[in-house]
Amino acid sequence: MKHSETDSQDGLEWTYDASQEVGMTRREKLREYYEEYLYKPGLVAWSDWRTRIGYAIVGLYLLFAVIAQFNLYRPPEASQEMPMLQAFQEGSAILGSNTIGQDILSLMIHATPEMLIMIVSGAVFAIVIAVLVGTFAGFKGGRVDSALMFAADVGMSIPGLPLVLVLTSTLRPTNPAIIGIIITINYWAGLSRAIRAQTLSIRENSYVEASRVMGVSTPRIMFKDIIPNLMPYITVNFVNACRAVIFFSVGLYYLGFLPYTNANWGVVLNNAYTQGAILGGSYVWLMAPIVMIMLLSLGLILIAQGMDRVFNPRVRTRLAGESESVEGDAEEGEVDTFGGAM
Amino acid sequence: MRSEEPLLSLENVEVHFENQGGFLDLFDDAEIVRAVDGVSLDIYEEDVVALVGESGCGKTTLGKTAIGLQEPTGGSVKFRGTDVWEARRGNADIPFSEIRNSLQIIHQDPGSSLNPNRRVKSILQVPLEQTHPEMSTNQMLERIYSLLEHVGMTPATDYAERYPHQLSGGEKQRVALSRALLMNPDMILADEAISALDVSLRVEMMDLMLDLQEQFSTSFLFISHDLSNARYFTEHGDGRIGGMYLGELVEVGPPEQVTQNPRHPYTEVLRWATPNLNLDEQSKDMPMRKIDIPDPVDPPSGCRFHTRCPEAREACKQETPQPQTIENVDIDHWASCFREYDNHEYWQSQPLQD
Amino acid sequence: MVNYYIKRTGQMVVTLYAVVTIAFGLVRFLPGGPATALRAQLMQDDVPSEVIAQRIELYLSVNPDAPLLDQYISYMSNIFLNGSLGKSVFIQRQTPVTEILAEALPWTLFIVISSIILFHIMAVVIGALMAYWEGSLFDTVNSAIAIVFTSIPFYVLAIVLVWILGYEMSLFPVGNRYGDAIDPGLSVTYILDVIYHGALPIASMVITQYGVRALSFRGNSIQILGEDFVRVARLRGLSDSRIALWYVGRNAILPLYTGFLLSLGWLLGGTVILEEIFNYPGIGLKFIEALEVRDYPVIMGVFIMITVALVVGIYIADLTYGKIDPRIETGDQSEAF
Amino acid sequence: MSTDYDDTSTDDDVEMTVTSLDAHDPIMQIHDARVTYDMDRGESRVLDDVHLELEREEIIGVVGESGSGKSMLASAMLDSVPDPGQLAGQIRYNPEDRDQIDLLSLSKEELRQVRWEDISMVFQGAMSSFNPVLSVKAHFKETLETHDHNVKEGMERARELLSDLYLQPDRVLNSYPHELSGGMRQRALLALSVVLEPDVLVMDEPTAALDLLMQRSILMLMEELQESYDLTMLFITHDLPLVASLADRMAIMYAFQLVEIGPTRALLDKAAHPYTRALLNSTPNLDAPLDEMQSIEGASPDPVNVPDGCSYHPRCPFAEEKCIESEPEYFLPETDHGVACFNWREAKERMSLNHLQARDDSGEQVRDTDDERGGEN
Repeated sequence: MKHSETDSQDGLEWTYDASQEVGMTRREKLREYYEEYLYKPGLVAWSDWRTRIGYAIVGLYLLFAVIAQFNLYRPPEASQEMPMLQAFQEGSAILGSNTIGQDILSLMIHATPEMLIMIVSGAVFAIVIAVLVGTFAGFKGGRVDSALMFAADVGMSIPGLPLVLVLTSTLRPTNPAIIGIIITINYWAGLSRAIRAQTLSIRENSYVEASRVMGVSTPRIMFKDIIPNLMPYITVNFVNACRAVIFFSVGLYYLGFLPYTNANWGVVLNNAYTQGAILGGSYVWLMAPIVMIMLLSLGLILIAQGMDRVFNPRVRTRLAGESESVEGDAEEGEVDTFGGAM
Repeated sequence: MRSEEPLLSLENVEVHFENQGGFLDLFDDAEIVRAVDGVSLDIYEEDVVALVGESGCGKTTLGKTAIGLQEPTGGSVKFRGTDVWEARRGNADIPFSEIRNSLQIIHQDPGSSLNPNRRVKSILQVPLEQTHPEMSTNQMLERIYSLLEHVGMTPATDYAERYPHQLSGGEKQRVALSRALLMNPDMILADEAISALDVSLRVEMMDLMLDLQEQFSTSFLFISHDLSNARYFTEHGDGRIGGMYLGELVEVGPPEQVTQNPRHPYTEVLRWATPNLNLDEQSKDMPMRKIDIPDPVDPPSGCRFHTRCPEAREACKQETPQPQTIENVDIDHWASCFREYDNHEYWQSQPLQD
Repeated sequence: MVNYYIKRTGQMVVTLYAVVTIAFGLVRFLPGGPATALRAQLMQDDVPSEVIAQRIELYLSVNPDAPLLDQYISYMSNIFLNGSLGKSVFIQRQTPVTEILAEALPWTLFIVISSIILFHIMAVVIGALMAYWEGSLFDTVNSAIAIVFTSIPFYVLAIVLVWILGYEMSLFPVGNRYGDAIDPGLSVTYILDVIYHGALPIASMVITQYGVRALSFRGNSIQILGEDFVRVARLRGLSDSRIALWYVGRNAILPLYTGFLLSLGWLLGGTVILEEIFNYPGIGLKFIEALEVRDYPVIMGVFIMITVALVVGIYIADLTYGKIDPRIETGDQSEAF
Repeated sequence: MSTDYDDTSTDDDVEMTVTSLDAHDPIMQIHDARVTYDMDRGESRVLDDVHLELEREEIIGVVGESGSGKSMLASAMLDSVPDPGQLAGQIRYNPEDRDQIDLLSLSKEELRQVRWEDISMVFQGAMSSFNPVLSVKAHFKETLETHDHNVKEGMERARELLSDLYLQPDRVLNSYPHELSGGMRQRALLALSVVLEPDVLVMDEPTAALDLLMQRSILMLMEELQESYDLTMLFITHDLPLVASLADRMAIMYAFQLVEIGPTRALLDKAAHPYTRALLNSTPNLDAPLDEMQSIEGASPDPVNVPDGCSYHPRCPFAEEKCIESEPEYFLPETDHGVACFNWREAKERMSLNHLQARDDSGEQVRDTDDERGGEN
């Protein structure tokens, strides 16, 4: 026996002889955090071709955002080019220009930052509310649960698009973050129901009861025992919420129910559609915003598909070269990537 | 018979579940499940008590009530003389957190007893953070490594870094036991803690629990459906076995008495159900008239076992037997059966037939 | 079980009530919202100020000068007791909103319900085949196609369809419910023409919506194929078709079922954009028209109508779910702390 | 591979010698059954050359720890090894009124007819063995229909079976699986598995999820069922004492092989393999002295990496060079009792069995002499 023990006032005193193994400096701790929360998840994410492509696509959009933000590419202005230039003809405007002579490529790039802000704020808003409501209702149970789920039922019963249309056309928001939040104003409702159901099944696990018996506080149980086990589900739905924001916002800009902004894919789409891209044969003008929307959406789907693996400790340990699982190779629980997608 | 004050005292505990109304449940009939009815039991310091019964007999509910996880609908649960639920509401001298820390649990299913997303080390830090918030991480790790070695998981530094899926079922249960012990509890509820393990691993786990019981001076409330495991555990821990049927304790006594000389017909049934390697001892005929346990929503009148009891007579339907100390035995052993009364009308009434 | 129906019906009524209350809140409190906007509009039209409140009440069922509680009561009672949604201010002056909607709704329902039925059939058939040939080329290709289609917003596909099939190739009409030359009636030509006009909107919904559900049906099926009861069924010698239908299909379709009725509400909302693109005169187009001129009674009417459809859809889904899944939850009410 | 230690074993006719000789009429013969899986880490052998013959109308219990390959044996007997496992060897079925059937050479349709009608099976999870959206009755009906049985007569038999199993036939038939308790469901499954009146019933941990009282009740009912339907039963479990009361013969499985087989009484009282003896001593018994209970040290091997020679040697107290070098064949302590161990005599001499002491000493629990009764033939 390497250890010895003596009784002290609290009944226990443990020493572990190999104490040099126990000692941990701040530097080592930082290193451990890096390994645990950055290196290994990254390793897992990168190991899957779907996520690799997904990240590459999303990275491209981030690059666009940076370019637009630092004006590394000229912003769109009227008459900067000849009107109605066809694509791939002029070196200065590769994707051609529109009826008022704006560079299409510039329109695409400069629409990106606002779009990304909108997407992230909308999705974060939807997910945070849904997770808080869903886990709290599921964990607390009883009347709190019934009340929250009644609210969710009402929220779910309000049709998203018409509500958003009413709100945007009266409030006329211009801040992209606020637009994002309005778009997901009732997105949380359906999602919180699904998260509650997941929480209920996680709550059945006896480690949650063990934490309660140890007197661990409710928020701590929620953040340590419940939410980490929901993470695959949450990330998948985060990505789905992102996609919902893209769909809705472009649609709203297309319909013209959001205050006109110079550079937005939806606005470009509308202009192209109504101002004769179809008749004038300038397909790139019409296709450019469509490709921008689809590619981002596709990238997000691909990330979502690989995301559940990042949070699966089995995959993590296997790729990090730690010892194999003991109880055979139980199937890795696949999350339904498309649950709750539109 | 012990003289000291009990550690935990259950008095006439009653747990009735109700399909309680939710926010909009105005129309539901309340259906009451009588999980535990009128159970009294004292558990002492460094005591070992085993509750034995079939599924649905309320033994888990009783266990959870004993450690303050389930509020009794009647009767009281007292920890060192303080009512647990009064303390919880803040009406007692002892702060509830002290009681909370003193009563811990080990669950049945190794698969769900540990959070799959945390390493062993971080799982075992939780109890230390609860009881010793002032302790440094290194001190905690020291204790964790030392305890892991003690439960036979060497090298401890290796095991501490593992995730639950990298442990076998037996190892998971050891971590669960360590987690409970790090709270330095006075009593641990072992709720079928060994039932999910392979038969050949059960003795090992019980030995470990008993070994650590001495070192940590804790009591065990051991719940099992297996009389031979209960006997092994309580005999070694110098404790008692309680037979439980449909929410009621029907017989309590020392292990040798209960297993070798069962007084209640239900304990006899449990004995019959326990496999015996001595084939000549194994009786073939079922000492029971029905196989399925009645619905606890509507338990039988009188003695609740009368619907299945081979010894049941008319009187058993009418009246509920009270605990009766077994005569001619100088140890604490009682059973709730009319056959323990010498002059009861039971002896005159008609045997029940199906 | 009867109790469950009563309870669920009660829940539906309460939900409806709550949703209409929210609609009232939107009408009354939204800054620059219906009541304010209408007042400004009427003042601009030089309507005498004493008449304005009356007019507003006529259109919106709310008298802005009355105490809030009275406004609320009159609004709610108009909807629930009189079945009235107010009157149109601009797009069809003075016409009751219910009348406008009643005329437009069947066309929208035609598009929506045909789409729902079609894309669910496609999802189940393709999903089942993908699961059956799991890992095959068919599976891979169809998964990829489904993912790509899913990442297209339905209205984007609609635009592309209108552009290519409508304008470029002139294969399909790009507006209206049926051709000008055709008399409405129960004739074959009329029905065919209606389908012809609805084909593109329906196609853009079906193509963008089936993929998600096909992939999820595939996932469910594969999971169920691994269940013990399927293995036991094989050992019992049941035929492949019986196992596919009653064991795999029947269980895999359960998660899709609730989505089936829920998508009704979602698609009804989606028609707002769809009908605008195809210039298809349903309630969505009315909604856009009304929104453009701020005809609030019509806006709120469509809003409430779609909401009701959604609430009823969820209600039917809940009630009938027990019929197809015998394990219907009786509700977990255990209280944690 | 016989050695000088052994005088009774034979190399050539192993399968014949380990069955009861007086009435040798096997209904099923399993020879050299082997199941392999190709895995990234190498070939995984989850059933390793198993010989087993089932006598007509006997109950045989197969005992093994989790992961010892015992479920694979059950699957192999119906030629239903889960994909992508490869089953090799011979599985033969000898019906009373027909010619011998070689299961592994049957067409899909022939196999479909043999399964459930001749050789039936009960799985561990009764909940997951029923389709949750079908009533219990529908399960019975479809089984009868698909095997072209008269449904009316079949349902009559089902009712009878259910009431024999202490169930209310109408209530159970009209229920959905989730409406029944675990014990009821398991009994309904038992009835479903014999409704076509098969000859052989293979049961894989049929009672594992139930409490002991229900397990014993079901075992008792199985015994009655066996008698009234002339069934041959193979009962697989990790719980040795449980099956001991039911089985005529028992086989012990370790690391994907059968290491000992014999009549139940011989196996309990004269266990010859060190593993069997350790297993017996690790099980709490109601009457055994408590101090002698001992767990088995170490863990059972991984299927990809089974030790050379005798697979038990890393855990065996009697292991010697030859146990590592060569794999022991069956030795025969008695004509119907076979053991795959070089040192079975030594094991019997040096490892005493707890449960026997209780019987002999009746109360006095201290006894350290060896158990002579086990050593004699």
